[in-house]
Amino acid sequence: MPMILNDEQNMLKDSAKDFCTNNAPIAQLRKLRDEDNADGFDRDTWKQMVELGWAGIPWKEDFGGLDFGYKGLGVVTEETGRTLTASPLYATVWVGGTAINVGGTDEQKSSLLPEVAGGSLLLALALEEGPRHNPYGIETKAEAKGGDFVINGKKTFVLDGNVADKLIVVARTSGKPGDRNGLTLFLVDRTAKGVEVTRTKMADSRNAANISLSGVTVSKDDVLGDVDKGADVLDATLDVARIGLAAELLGSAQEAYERTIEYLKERVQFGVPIGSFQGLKHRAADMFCEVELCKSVVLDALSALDEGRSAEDIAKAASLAKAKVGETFTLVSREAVQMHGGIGMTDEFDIGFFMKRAAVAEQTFGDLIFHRNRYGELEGY
Amino acid sequence: MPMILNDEQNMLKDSAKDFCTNNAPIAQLRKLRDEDNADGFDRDTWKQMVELGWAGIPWKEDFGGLDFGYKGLGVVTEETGRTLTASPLYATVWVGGTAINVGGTDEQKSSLLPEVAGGSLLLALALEEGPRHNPYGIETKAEAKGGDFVINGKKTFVLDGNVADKLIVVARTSGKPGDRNGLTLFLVDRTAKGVEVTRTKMADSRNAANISLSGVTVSKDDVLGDVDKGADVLDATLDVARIGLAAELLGSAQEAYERTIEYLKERVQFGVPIGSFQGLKHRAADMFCEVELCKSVVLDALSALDEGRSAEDIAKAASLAKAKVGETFTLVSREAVQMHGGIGMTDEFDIGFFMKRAAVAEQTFGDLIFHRNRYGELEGY
Amino acid sequence: MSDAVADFRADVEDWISEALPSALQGREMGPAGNGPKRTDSDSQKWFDACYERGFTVPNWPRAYGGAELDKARHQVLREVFRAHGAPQPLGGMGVTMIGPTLLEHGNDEQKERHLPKIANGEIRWCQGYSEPSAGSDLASLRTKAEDKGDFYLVNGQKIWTSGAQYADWIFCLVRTNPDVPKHDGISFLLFSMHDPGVSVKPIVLINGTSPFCEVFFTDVKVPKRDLVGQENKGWTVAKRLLQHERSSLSGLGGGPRADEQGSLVDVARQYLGVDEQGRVADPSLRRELIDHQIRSRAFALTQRRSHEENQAGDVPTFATSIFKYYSSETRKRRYELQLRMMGTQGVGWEGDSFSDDELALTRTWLRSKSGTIAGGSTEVQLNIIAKRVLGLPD
Amino acid sequence: MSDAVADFRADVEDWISEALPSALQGREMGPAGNGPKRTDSDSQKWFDACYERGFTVPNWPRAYGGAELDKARHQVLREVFRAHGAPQPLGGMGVTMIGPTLLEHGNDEQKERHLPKIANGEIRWCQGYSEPSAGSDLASLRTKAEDKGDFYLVNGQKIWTSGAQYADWIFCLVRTNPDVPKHDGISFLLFSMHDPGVSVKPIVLINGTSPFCEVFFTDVKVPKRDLVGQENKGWTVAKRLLQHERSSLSGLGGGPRADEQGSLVDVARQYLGVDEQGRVADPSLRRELIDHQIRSRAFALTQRRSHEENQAGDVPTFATSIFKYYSSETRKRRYELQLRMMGTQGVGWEGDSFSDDELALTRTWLRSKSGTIAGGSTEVQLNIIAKRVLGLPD
Repeated sequence: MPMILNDEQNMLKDSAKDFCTNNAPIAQLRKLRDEDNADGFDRDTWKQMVELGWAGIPWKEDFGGLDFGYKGLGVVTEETGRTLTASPLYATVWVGGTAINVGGTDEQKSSLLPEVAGGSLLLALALEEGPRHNPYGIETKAEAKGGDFVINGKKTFVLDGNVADKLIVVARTSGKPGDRNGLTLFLVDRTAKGVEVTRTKMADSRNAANISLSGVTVSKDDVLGDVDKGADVLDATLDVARIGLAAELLGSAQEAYERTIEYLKERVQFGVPIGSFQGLKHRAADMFCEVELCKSVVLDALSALDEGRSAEDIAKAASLAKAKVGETFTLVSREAVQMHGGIGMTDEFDIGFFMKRAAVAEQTFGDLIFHRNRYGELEGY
Repeated sequence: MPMILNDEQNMLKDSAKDFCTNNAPIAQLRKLRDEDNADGFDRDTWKQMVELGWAGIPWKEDFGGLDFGYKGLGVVTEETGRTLTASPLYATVWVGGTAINVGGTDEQKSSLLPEVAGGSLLLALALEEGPRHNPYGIETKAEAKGGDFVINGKKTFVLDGNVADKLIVVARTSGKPGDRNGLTLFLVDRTAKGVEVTRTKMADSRNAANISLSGVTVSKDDVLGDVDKGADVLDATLDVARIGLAAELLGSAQEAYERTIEYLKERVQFGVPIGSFQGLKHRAADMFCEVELCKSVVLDALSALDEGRSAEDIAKAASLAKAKVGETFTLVSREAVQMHGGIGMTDEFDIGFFMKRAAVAEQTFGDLIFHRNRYGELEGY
Repeated sequence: MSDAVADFRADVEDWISEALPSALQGREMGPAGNGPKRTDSDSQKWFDACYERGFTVPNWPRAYGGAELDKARHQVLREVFRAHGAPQPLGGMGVTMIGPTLLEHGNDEQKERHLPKIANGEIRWCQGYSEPSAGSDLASLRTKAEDKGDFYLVNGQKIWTSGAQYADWIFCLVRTNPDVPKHDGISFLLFSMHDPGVSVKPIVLINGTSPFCEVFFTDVKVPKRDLVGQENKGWTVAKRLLQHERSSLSGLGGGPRADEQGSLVDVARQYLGVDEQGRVADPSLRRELIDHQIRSRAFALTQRRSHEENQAGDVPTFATSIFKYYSSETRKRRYELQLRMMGTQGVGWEGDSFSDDELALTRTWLRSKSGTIAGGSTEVQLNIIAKRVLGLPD
Repeated sequence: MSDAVADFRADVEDWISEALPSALQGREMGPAGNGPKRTDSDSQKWFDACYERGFTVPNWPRAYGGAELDKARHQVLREVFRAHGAPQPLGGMGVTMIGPTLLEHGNDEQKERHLPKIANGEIRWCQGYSEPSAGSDLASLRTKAEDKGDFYLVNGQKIWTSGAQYADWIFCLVRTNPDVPKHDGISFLLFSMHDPGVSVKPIVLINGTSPFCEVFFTDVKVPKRDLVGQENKGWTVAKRLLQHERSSLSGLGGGPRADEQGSLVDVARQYLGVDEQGRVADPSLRRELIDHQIRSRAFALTQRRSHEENQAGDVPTFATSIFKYYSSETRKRRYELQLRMMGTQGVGWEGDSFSDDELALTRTWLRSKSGTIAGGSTEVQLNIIAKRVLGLPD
C-alpha cells in the first residue's frame, strides 16, 4: 500500500510537525531575514534536527543512517515546508547526501555519509550556470593535469553554496554544452583555493550563492562517480531532489491553503464571513482538489524511490510531482494573497512568504515547462 | 472614429437584426437540418437578402455593388451570426466575391461581381486538403497543357461546395507543398467534367463538401490573379474571410451570452434565481469583459479593411480577431450549455446549436493555435 | 492476505478459467447490462455462470442472490475479474443504486420481493428524482402522492429519467406533505413503470441520442407496502442513494478507462504527426496533451490512494467528494482537446467522409457535456466540498 | 474640428514648443507629482509654465486656477501633450479625486479655499476610506465623528491610506450616525493631517516598500465648514469620488503603458533567446507571451472604443466598468509571465548578482498583486458588473 503511511511514518510526521511548529516557525525565517543572518539558517535548530536523526533518515545503518527511506524523509520535509523552515536538510541531505549515496565509492560513503548524518558536513550541488534549469548545459571545464583536475567556470543559484563545507561541482571533462556525456562530478572544499562564493539574496530569503571557480585543483579521489559519466549520478540525484522539493512544497501549499480557509471563515465583510461567498467557495473547493492530487503524486514518487522502481519510472514520478505540486503551490499561494486582501499584501503578515517561496521553488531544478516537457518525452510523446 | 458605427451602419444593423429575427431565426436552420434540405439554406431567404442589397455591400457601384464597405457587411453578418442563419452570404460574398474583387481582372470583376450582387452566382473557395487549415500546403496540381490547365487533386471542407455555381480552386502550378510560391487560383464550374462533389454533414448543420478534381480542364481565362502568384490573392482573401467570420461569430457569441444571462435571471433553484449565485455571477461578469473585447477587435479589423491599412496590419487585425472571437465564442457557448443545465443538453432547446457552431467555426480558416502563432510571427516574435 | 482469502482467490481463479468465454475477454457485455436475456450466447453463458455463484451482486446476502463476500474477498474478486478482462455480468440502477439502498433502508418484505429480481437481472430499474423545476435543487420537487388509505395517488412529472423507456420499475421521490420545509415532506416510493397512468417520452439530446426520458404520472396508484423508509422521511433515503450514484458515476476504483487514456495519445500522433524525436508535432497541442495526461495520472493516483485508505481504515475518505467533480471536468476537457486535435475531421456529423471513430467522437464530445451537469452539477459538487469538507459557512 | 478648436491647437502647439524643456520629453516629472516644488529645475519650469496657463487642471474654472477647457479642447491638449512626450505637470489625489468631487459637491467657500491650492500644487491630499474591518465592505466603517456644536470630534483608524506620510490634508469618511443602516450614517469630512490627534504609521508591504499607512485619529477636532455635502449623506459623495478613482486606476484613455508593453517582448528575447526565424525560442512561454499581447491589444482597442463612444455620445459607456478588473488582472499576469521568463534572475531580492531591472521586477511583481485587491478588489468589480451591467439579482 504505497499510498498511505505506516505507523512509524505517521509518528515521524507528527513529531516533525511538533518540532517545526515549536522550534522553527515562520517567525524564525523572518528573524533570519530581518537580522540579515550570515548563515541564512539557525545552527541550533539544525543541531536539534540532527539529534532527531533527520540528517540520516535515508542512509543505511552502515553509513550512520536510520535506513528509514525517502518516504520517512519526505514526511519530515513536508512539515518543514509548512513552516518554511530554512535548514541544510534540503541541500545537504536530499541533494548532496543523495549524490554521495548514489555515486560515491564505499570509501566515500563511509567517510562522508556519517558526517552528513551527524550534521557536521554541509553540502551543496553546484550545477546551474544560467537563469533556467539546464542540467547538461554545462560549460564549466575540468581538465586533467597529472593525477589532478583543474576546474574553471561559474555556477549560479547554488543552494546553500554560502554555507556548505563541500561543493559537488558538475563540470565538463569532455563533449560540449548540451551533451549528456562528458560530465563529471567533483567534491570541492568551499574554502579551496580559487573558489569564490557570493551569496545571492533571493525573494524567499533562503540561501543561494553564485560560485566562481578559477583554477581550482582537485585530486582524482575527489571525483564522485565515473569520469565523463557524471550524468548518471546527476540524473538520479536530481530526481530525488525534485521529489524532495515536491514533498516540501506540498507542505507549504497545504499550509498556505489551510491558513486561507481559516481566514475565509474569520474575516467578516458585508456582515458575513467572506467564506460564505460562492465565488470564493468554488475557487477554494477547486484548490482543495488540486491539493489532494498533490498529496497523491508526492506519495507515489516517494514510494517509487523506496520501492526501487526503474530509473525511468522514478523520473516520470519526479517530473509529475514537481510539475503538479509546483503549479498548485503557485496557484494556492497567489490565491492566498488575493483572498487575504490587503492584509495579505503586508510584510507583517506571514502569507506573503509562501508566495515568494513558490516563485523561487518553481525555478529550482526545473519549472513547470521543463517538467511538463520531460514527462511527455519520458512517456514517449 | 473607426471604433463606432455611423448612422447608416447603425440603420443597416438594425434592419438586419429585424430581418434575421423574423425571416431567418434558428428555427430555420433547425428545419433545414431536420428536413435534410439538399441546399442547406433557404433560397427564398437568400433572395430577400439579395434584395436588401447584402450581396453587393462591399463592391464598387461599377460592379453592381453598394460600395458600403466591409464594416457595413460586417454589421449585417454579425446579425446573421445571432440567428445562426445559413446562407451563401459567407462563402459567396465574404470569401468568393472578395477573391474576385481582389484578384480578378476588370473583365472578371465586371462579369462576375454583378452576378454575385444579384444573387445568381454562388461561389466556394476550394482550399483545404487536410483536417487542419494549411493555406500553402497544397498538393492539388494544375498542369499547363496548351493554353489550358488540367487540375487533379482532392479538396475538403469546402464551404458551400455543394451549392456553389463556381469553385475557386487553389492549385499548385509549381513548387512543392508548403511553398508560398507556385500557387494559382482557378475559377471552375462545379458541374465541369471531372469535378465530383460530396456534401459533408458537419455538426453545425452548415454546408461543406469534399471535392475531387480528376483531369478537370480550364482555360487560362479562368485563372484568378497571376499564375504562381495565387498566394497574393489568397492571403488577402483569407484575411477578409477571417474578419468576416469573426464578425459573424461575434454575433453568435453575444446571442449565446445574452440568452444565458436571461436564463440566469429566470431559472429558479433553491428558491432564488440561479443568477443570484456569486459563482455564476463572477463567471458571467468575466465573460462580459471578453465579449466586450471581441466587439473591439472586430470593429478594428473591419475598419482596417475599409481604411485600406497595409496588408501586414490587416493580417494582424485578422488574426487577432479570429483568435480572440473564436476563443471567446468557444468559452461562451460551453458556459451557456453548462449554465443552462439539463435543458441545455436537449436538442429541443436552441442553445446547443451555438456550441456546435463554435466547434466547426473554430476550424474554419485557422484555429486559435494557427492565429496565435501567426500573430506572434507578424509582430516579430 | 489470510489463508482463507488466498484459498478464495485460488478457487475463483479456477472457476473463471472455466466460466469466462474467451470471446468476452476484454469486452463489455452485449446490451449494456440491463435485462435478463443477452442477445449473444457468450454473454448469456457468462451471466448464468456468475449468477450461479452469486457474483452478479457479490457482496449481497445469499438469500437475495448474492455471494455474501466480505470486503477482502470482494476486492479479490474484482482483481481476478480485472486480470482476466472479465466484463461485469450485470449493471444498471438495480445493482448500483436501489439494491444497496433497499439493503440499508428496505423492510424484509421489500428486500425479499425486489432484491432477487435485481440479482437475476429480471427487473430493470430507473430513477425518478429530477423534475423540470427541481434540478440541482432536487428537494424542491413537486410530484405529489396523496394518501388514499391503502395506496398513494401519484401525479406529476419527472425528467432526465435515464433508461425509463426500458425500465420495469422506478424508485421515485414524491411529495407527501407540501406544508412543511421542503426536505421534510418527501417520501421514497417504488412502483411499476407498467402501471396505468405512467407514460414515457424520450428526450433527444444535442448529440442525437435519447438516453433520458420525461416520465408523466397521472393518477398512478402505488400500494403502501412499496413506501421505503417512513413517510416524509424519504430525503434521508434519497441522499444515501445519491452517494451510491456518485461513487458509481465517478468510476470509483476503476480510474479513467484504459481505452480512453491510451487513445488520446494515439489520436494526437495520428492527426498531428510526430517530429524527429517522436514528440507530437504541434507544440501547443502537445503541451495540452501532456497537461491532460498529468492531470489524469494525478487523479488516478488519488483514486488509488483513496482506495488504499479505504482498505486500511474504513474511515470515510476525504477524497471521494472530489471524484465526481474532477472526473467529469477532466473527461469534458479530454474531449475538447481531442476535438481540437482532429480539426475538421472532429466535427463531422454523419456520412462517409468521416470514419466511424470520428463520428463517434463528435457525439461523445457533446455527450461529455452532461457529465458536469447530471448527477449533481459541478457547481453543486463544489458547494458540497466547500460546505462538508472545508466547513465554509452558508 | 471647428476653426476655434483648430486655433486652440495651433496656439497650444506654439506654446508647448517654447515651454517644454527638451530634457523632460518622454519622461515623468521628478518626485511623483505631489507637492509644489520640484527637485529639478526643468520640472519646476514646466510646472510653472503649465500652471500659468491653467494647464495643471485644464478643465477647471479659471477662478480656481484652471483653464476652463471644454471637452474638445481638453482632448486637443491631451493629444498635443502626448505628441510632444510632455509629462503631466501635476498628479495626486488632489487633481484626480477630491478636486473633481469638490467641484460637484463642495460649497463655494470650500471650493475657493481648497481648489486653488490643489491647482498650484501647494496642498497634497490623501484618502481616508478603508478601515481594518471595512475593506471591500467600505460602508461598514467605524471611525466616528461626534457633533460637538461648532466641530466634529473624530476618533478611529484608517488603513491603506496612500501617501499619508506625505499628505497635508485628508478627505475622510466618518460615521455620524451609528443607529441607521450603514450607508445612511456616513459623512464626508476634510481636515488637516497636521491637526492635533492625527498620527501616521507606514505599512511595510511584501515588496519592502511603504506606499500606504495606517492613520489614527484621537479626538481630532474638525470644524463643520469642512463637511462636504450634508451630514449623513457622505456615501453619495464617496461613491462619486470612487468613480473618479477607478477611472484613474484603470489608466482610462491611456492604455497599457508603452514601456510595459514593449519590454515584455524584449525580456522574452533576452532571457529565452530566439530561433532561426526570430521567434522566441521557448514555445510554451512564447505562446503565453502572444496570449498576453493579444489580450493587451484587445484591451487597448476596447479603451479606444470606449473613448470614442464617450466623445461621440456623452452616454456613460458599457465598457468603463470592466477597466479596473481587466487592467489589474492583465497587469498581474504580465508580471507573473515576466517572472517565469527570467528564471532565477527574476526572483532576486538584492545584491550585485542581479541587475537593477531584475531587482525592480521582483518588487514590481509583488506590488502588482495589490492591483486586484486595492481600489475595489477583482471580486467586488465582478459583483458590480454582474449587478449594474448585467442586472443579475442579488
